[in-house]
Amino acid sequence: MQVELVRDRIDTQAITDRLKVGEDGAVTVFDGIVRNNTRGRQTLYLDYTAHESMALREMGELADEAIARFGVRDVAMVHRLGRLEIGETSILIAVASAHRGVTFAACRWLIDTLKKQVPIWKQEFFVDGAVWAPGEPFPAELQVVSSHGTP
Amino acid sequence: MQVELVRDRIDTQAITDRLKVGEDGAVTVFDGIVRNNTRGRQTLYLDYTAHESMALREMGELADEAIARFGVRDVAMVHRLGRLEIGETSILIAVASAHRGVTFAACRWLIDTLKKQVPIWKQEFFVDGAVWAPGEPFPAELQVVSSHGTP
Amino acid sequence: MAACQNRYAYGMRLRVLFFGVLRDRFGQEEQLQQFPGHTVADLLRYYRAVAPELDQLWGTLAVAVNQQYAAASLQLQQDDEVALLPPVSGGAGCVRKHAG
Amino acid sequence: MAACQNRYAYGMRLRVLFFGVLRDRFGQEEQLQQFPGHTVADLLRYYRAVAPELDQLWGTLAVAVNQQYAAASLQLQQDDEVALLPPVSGGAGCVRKHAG
Repeated sequence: MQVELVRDRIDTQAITDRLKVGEDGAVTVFDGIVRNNTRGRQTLYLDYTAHESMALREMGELADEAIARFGVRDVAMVHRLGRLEIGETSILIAVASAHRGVTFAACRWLIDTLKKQVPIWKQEFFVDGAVWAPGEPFPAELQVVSSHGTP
Repeated sequence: MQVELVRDRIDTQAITDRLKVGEDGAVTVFDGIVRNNTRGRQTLYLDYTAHESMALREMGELADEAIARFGVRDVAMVHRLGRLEIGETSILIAVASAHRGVTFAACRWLIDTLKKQVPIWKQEFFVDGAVWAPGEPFPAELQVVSSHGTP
Repeated sequence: MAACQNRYAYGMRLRVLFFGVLRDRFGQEEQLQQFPGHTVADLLRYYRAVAPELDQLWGTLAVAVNQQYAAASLQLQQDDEVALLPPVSGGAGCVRKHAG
Repeated sequence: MAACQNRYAYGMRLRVLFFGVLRDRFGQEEQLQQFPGHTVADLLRYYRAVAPELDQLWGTLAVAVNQQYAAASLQLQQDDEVALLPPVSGGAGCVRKHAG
């Protein structure tokens, strides 16, 4: 199981090559890449920051849960931090197993869950300034403040 | 759109790099690899053959249909033929689009459909001989002979 | 008169390709010089009579004529390329465990 | 007697980390030397009173204590690391179009 936060270019080929073993028949890979536009505005670049120790722990727990829940053999999850240019990979998730169905399901679940609860934030830089991406709402059980506004 | 049959190693990184453009936010990749066992027997290697001209036409039509049906931006589909060793990639399918949901759905549909109707066959070599893999039954509309046995 | 009703009264020339397990029995291809039938179904019946021992396989085939899947009723033409296709097994290493 | 009921009667020392949009207002972190409250909810109320202008953001946060998501009722301890977390936006470039 490879779970990492990195600051350099993510090498998809090396990660998937390292993941595969003889009994695998399928690897499904999700490659999240920096788009040239955000909500209709032209993006110059992005900057990702994380609560690093916590993000690593959360990612490791998600990988464990994916293996247990979907019965896949192994998972690699690598997120890049710092400044990323258009077209670069921000997140790579690779899931290997003997059969393909579970690799698709686990990979999809991992990216969907990561985007809701792994503490990583994205700042978007435009020609006329920067904004923090709005983010996905936390699952209700993680959000501290009740909807009427008092903790 | 890249649709190919090749006899050399499939370079996943090169194919996905070539596929991506600025407006893409997600690439889902399915990497089908040669397992070290088949129905419980230890596999030495595989040999893939195709009705090549027809397989290329079928793959091109599936790629077109995936783009139309799922609204993804682009698709790459490369199948390798000839002798493949354990751990090597036999099929690579990569789907790029702005958003991830459709890339998962289209990629899954492409591999499932390819395995049922693209004319490629696999011969499995074991220590004590070779067999043609049983294959997936054709969809009823492609099968020529009715179930009671007379064409 | 017979020649007017059917240009190929003495049979038509077909190129027949074999794939997968059929290659073990028939080789890669053969040229039929004077095939006496008319349709895809006729051609399948012909080969079935040649190799009845392949048994259940005959009930699982698809046929492509000039690289397109064809129905049993399709009329064959002089110089058609006809491919006999067993269930396909391309893609990944993970075939479901069903009877061969 | 008060000291027996609460070891930190004069407040406890906390390390508070800020992320995402909260960094624009509070910086990366601060050390609270004598935080007078007891729970995660108390700490959130404290910062909310400092920066009421952040408004709706306060209703969307999660809090981690020592790298674990924490409930509002969790009792804080001396030297805890508390992180205030706005909705996360890691992963791919494809955020659904909802209001910021």
